[in-house]
Amino acid sequence: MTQAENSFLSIRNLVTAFDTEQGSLRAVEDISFSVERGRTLGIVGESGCGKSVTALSIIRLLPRPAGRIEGGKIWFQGTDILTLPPERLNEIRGNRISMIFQEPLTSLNPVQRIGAQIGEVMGIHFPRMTKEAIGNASLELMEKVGIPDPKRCVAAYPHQISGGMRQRVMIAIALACKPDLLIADEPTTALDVTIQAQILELMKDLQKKTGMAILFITHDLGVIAEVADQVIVMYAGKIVEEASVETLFKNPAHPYTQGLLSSIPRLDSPRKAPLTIIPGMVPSLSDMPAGCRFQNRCPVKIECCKTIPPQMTALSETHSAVCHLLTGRKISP
Amino acid sequence: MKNAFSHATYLLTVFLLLILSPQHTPLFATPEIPSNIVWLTNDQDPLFSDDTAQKGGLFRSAVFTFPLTFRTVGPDSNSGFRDAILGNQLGLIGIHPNTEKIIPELATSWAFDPDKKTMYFKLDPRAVWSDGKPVTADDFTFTLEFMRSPHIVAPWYNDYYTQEIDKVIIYDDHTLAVVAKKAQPDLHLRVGINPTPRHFYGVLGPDFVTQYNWRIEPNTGPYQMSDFEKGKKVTFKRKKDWWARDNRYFKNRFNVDRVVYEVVRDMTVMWEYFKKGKIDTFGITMPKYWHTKTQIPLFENGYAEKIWFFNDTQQSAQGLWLNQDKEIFKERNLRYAFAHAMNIEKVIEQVLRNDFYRLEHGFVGYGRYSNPSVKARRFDIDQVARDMKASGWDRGPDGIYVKNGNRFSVEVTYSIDEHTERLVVLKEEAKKAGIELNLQKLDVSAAYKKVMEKNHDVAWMGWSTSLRPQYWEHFHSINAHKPQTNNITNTDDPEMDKLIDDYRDSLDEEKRIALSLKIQEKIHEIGCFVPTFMVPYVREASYRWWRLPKVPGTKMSGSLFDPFGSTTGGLFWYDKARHEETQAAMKEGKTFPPVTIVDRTYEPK
Amino acid sequence: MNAPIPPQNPPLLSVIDLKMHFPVRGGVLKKTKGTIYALDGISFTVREGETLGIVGESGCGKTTAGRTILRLYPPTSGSVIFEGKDLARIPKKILRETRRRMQMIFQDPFESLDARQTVYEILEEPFLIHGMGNPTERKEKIHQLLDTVGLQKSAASLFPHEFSGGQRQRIGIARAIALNPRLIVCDEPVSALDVSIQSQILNLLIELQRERGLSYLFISHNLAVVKYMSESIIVMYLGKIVEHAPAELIYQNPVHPYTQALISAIPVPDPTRKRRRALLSGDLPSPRNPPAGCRFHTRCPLVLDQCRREEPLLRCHEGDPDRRVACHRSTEGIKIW
Amino acid sequence: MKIDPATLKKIKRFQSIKRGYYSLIAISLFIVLSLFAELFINSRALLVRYDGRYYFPTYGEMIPGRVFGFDYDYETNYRELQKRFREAPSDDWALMPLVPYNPYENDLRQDDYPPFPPSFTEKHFLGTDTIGRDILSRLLYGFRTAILFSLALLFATYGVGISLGCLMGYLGGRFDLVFQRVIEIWTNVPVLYVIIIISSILVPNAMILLLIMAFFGWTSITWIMRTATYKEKTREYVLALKALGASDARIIFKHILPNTLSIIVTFAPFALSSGIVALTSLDYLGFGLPAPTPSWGELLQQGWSNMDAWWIASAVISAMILTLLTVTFVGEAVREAFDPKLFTTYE
Repeated sequence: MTQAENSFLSIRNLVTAFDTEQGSLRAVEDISFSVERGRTLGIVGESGCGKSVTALSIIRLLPRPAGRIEGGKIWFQGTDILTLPPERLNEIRGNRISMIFQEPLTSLNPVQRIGAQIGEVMGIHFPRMTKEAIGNASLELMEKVGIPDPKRCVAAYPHQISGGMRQRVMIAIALACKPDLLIADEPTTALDVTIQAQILELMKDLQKKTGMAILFITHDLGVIAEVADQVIVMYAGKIVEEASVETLFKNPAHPYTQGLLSSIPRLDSPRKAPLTIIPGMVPSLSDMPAGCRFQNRCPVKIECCKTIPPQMTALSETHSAVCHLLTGRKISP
Repeated sequence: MKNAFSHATYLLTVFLLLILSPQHTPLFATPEIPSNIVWLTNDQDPLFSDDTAQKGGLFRSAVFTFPLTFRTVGPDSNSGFRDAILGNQLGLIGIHPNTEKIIPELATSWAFDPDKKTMYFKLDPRAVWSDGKPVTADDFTFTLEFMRSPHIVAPWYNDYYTQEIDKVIIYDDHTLAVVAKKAQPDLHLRVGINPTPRHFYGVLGPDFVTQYNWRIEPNTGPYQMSDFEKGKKVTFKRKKDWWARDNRYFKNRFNVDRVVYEVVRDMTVMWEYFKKGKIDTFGITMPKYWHTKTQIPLFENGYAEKIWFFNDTQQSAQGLWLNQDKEIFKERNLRYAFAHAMNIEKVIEQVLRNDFYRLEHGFVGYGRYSNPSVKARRFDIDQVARDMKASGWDRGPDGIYVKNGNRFSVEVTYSIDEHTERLVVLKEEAKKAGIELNLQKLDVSAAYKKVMEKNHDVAWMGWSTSLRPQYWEHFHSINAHKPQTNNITNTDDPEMDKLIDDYRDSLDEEKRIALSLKIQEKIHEIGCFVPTFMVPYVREASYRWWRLPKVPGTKMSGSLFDPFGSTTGGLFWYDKARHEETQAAMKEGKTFPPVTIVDRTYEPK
Repeated sequence: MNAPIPPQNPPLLSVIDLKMHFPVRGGVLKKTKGTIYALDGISFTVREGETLGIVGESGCGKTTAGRTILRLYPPTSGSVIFEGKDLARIPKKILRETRRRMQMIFQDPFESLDARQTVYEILEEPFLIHGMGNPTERKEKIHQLLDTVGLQKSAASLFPHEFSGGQRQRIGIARAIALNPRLIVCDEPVSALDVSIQSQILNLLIELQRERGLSYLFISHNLAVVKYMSESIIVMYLGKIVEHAPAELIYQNPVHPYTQALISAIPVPDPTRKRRRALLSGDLPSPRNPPAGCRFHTRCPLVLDQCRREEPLLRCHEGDPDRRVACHRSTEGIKIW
Repeated sequence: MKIDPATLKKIKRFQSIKRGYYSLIAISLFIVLSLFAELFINSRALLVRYDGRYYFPTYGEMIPGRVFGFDYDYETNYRELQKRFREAPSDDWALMPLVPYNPYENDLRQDDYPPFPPSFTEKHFLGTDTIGRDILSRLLYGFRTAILFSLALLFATYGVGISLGCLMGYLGGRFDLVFQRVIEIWTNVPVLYVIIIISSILVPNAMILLLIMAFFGWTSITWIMRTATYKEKTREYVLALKALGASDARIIFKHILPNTLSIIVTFAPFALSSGIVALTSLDYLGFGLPAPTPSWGELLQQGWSNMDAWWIASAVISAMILTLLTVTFVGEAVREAFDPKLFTTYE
């Protein structure tokens, strides 16, 4: 067995494409990373960079027939998810891997009571549980995710509770089967900051208790800084940098990461002082330049960026980036 | 009854004068029968049934809708089905269908009072109701009470039995007199009323209409309704020991044991039923059926037969009625021109397959009362041109006559879908003659309303008939220029008024006949009515085991397979042997020579 | 403390006790079944050439505030004094004319553009509405505008969906400045944009303000962005102003417990700064049924009995006319983290 | 004015749906053909040369028979004229349309009774109906009636529906409320019955029928437009326009209407076919246009009651199927093009 096969979750050379009116476009191209047990991997990137597609690919939940995985391997605890027959897939989904989404309202069935929705998941994965046991377990779960007065919440419909509560319910559902891996796709983006803070705390807390791994996808660098142990930065369907969270924020290596970090106003940045900007915009998938995908916005572009795609360069044990400027160079930690 | 439907030719039924109906009076102290009267009876007239007729068999027929009630008066009672019920209700006297003389029904003899208002009757002592109770003079008194009661919710009957019949006088249980309100020439047509069973109705109350919806009234005729399945079918059963079965004019009639009416809601489906043998006869008067639809193996193999029977009865006054209150028809020339522009002959020849006859005037078939010398105006473009020219009209750019910007364009109001094809041919032909017809098809009641309010230009319609020509309501000026009268041509002519008044006032038959002929000439001269078609016959299809007398019908027969009806009904019979023979043949594929009977006994010359 | 009083620009817009209550209707006859107290008496002033920021979480009434000020909603009561006229009361005709000088930038740069119009048509629309200029003048104006917001002339013939979010927001800005307004209400102008684009737009807004002396009412839920953009900041909670202060002070020395919690909840892109978190419990109550007394009392860690009964007034804090706080305990100097 | 690319894309997408695209071409062709039906199917000659003069009888006033040497004053029978010219050779000639019968005339014969089966020698290519009128002629003219009627109905109902729906959605409030209730009541009226009742009392000419049907037909599109407008008016661009000081009229007509157009377009073909069906049903039941207006419903009625004259029913049924199918194909394609539903499943 290779190391990849051995690890908890390991994605190797994943390529996912979508059929659109402009033809088949690769939303995710040749990405590889792995997640360790009990750790949080953050994937950060702007809209359309492929972070959600990556998440969906992991549990093979791509919309058919437009989306399909064109290549690569996804090893999860020794099995390649991509080769699993559908019935085996369902054992893994929701059971060992759970997922929560950005908009909890649309992810919940609007005409089913909260209690029933939590119970249903348990019913599916633990068919031997009695109704009563499921009911009790649901209440317990809801308490665990910090829903005050869970007894009332059980009988409520999704639209009757607040956004924060809904996200807690989603988390409760995701945790119902004690998953080994939780994929959280922008779980707090739709929430207010005070609620976001609560949810982030909750997730960290739950991870501590259950020891699950979390794949945390967000565009918000601030959130990443709070939750992640390891971070992947994606740009235009590719990974541009991977590092531990401290390293990334302290020593960003890729010009894109650097740009991102310096362009957001912080609470302590001086008023109306011109912000550093990343000029231009993300190229569209149908119109990807040859060579480095960031070249049109890069302030330090060199000649070879135009034609040669840069390779992943390891800068340290935990830090690597994809940039011609870094080739052959190691940044000391 | 089915015949009434198959004659799509009959138009608006405006009044229901057809049948004998009247009634009677309260009684004071026992009155005396006058001594100066002569009792009459009739056992001399020819028979019209067949003495080889056998009893037995089941006759299956169809109706379009299930009746909404079994009552024969009151709301919803005026369905075609009423005829079946009333067909089994005898009156005091009947009319011989061929000689038109009085014949006995419930009364064995009768007498006229010189006052021409009163008629005396002696009841047949054997006469009983279907529930076994004897028919007595009191049942006729009750008819008057019944028909005058507000509880039956039948204004027309209320009115008729009040305005026409004065009273019924009872002399004893089986002797009575019926008195009309005024003296009349044809008194027997008014006073030969039906009995109504007092023991069945008792005292009428306001709940009459609902209480008697589905109750079966006792009757005196040959059949009684035996059971029914609402919305589906009704069965009539022959009375085994009917009291009148051996009467001279009822003998060898009313032969089948049972008559079943099944509800079939569509003509086309009904025809399929007939072809499958689910019903026994089918009225095929309509050319489409007689000529085309019957060209099928069923007839070619002789399993079913066709019969064309000419009758000689009062013809409905069908045609185009011109409203003389409309500017364009105020001028006689234009009315004449209009008549000459109607190519009725072409319609008869090329659309109606020469099956219809040209109606010469509005009162054909009334025997001596009809004027054979009045002939309808024929299609004649040149004559139209002459008439129009005489009035100063010329053809416009589209070929239609114009004068001072007015086009000769009139609206023809009609209401029966099947007539459209006749009218479109008339329209095209009239266009050649320079007159534009705009066809306006309205729902029956809307058309009736429009015509009754005299808002029409031209009404395409016919009137139902009565035993004697009725002129007053159609042509007397007293009924002109106002709504809700039958003078739909708004004829307003002093000479005509005089003739009509004389006709009505006269009690002398010869004088009346002379006046009648005169009036018919006058109508022709006014030219406000363009007579169209008449259908002096019926045509029927039947399976070959249904037999008819040698002369299959009577002068007055409207249908050959009417199972009831005391005047003309029940002449046919079931031939069991032939039925079995035919069934066997059908099974084996054996055929018989096809049979088409044309009986011209009463054909008009 | 005798901090030097900075020279102040004259006020451009004054909002006085503005209220906006939306009726909640239901049933066949749409009877009023309740009221949403979206804005419940807010007062503030925007000075010429300055930016006033409004922050708060969803449902706090900040968007309603922006729209009511422009009278896109008819206010329930209160005044909006702009150029000396009370917008809440002037007739529609004058209002239409006045609107030339107060414009709006929206959150969703796609939604706020008519997708069927080309950029040229979109930018021409303001001039057409007010019947300004002839075609040639308009064309020139439009090209100038495009240039001002950093778009190519060729962009004029394209349609909104042919642009990226940031460029669309530039079009929205171009439209907003077309009529040379004095005030622009920016309603979450960057929150729908990608992080790498946000800064471009913020820079553009600042540049425009500098060049044209614009005033902004800058509405956002992102305190960092608001703080970056604004001279002074209003923090709103459930239709009320809870704190109003110069931007620096609000960050350095927030007084109201809600402001404090808000600031502490903002995730900072610095993993090394593990702060103490002041976690607020519970959710925002519904504006249909605001709590009695202090509206924040249901979530406030410092709640007293008085807070449940009595609504705190928005008062000057420590005598500073630029600092206003609505809290019974504001003078105690308590920090919740 | 440039077509915005979204619309352009829709049009392109429509063109790429071949079935619908060709159906549109076909139906347009039919319509154009029927508008000039007089040139193909008519009893009047296209061109007559008589005594050195040329006549064009197709359009214009009738030419009485006397002009061509007949002895009558009514319209010339050009078929006879042509026959006469042929039999007695001269320089005169008459050019008849493909089908030399108009939809009204009865081609009746001695001793033979209609309906006549299809005959090429008689030029009754689809036979005649029960009173000897040419079926092809009645079909084409009937199609013209039906399609023009449906189009008129479409414009009428859309006119009312769009303006009212727009106003309801835009103004909201009491106006909306009142009309909502009105529509709810209106939609519960059994329209067909009402039309049958009304048209049995009134003279059902095309205009009245149109008015009645429009009177009851406006509700659905109003409802749709109301919803669309409602949705549209809450969008931010409307707010932006208001902030710019745009008037309500400008917002409705210049912005909201064009943006809801795609919805209207999607429903139009189906409305068209339902108009045709409604008119045909009414004619079939005898409550439609007055005789002798050529109509499919009337032909269908004839076909039903004369099943043995197979050519009547088969002609009109094929024509109906063809038309409705084409219109439906167009409708389907338009819907597909304007509102593509990409079918998505999850594994």
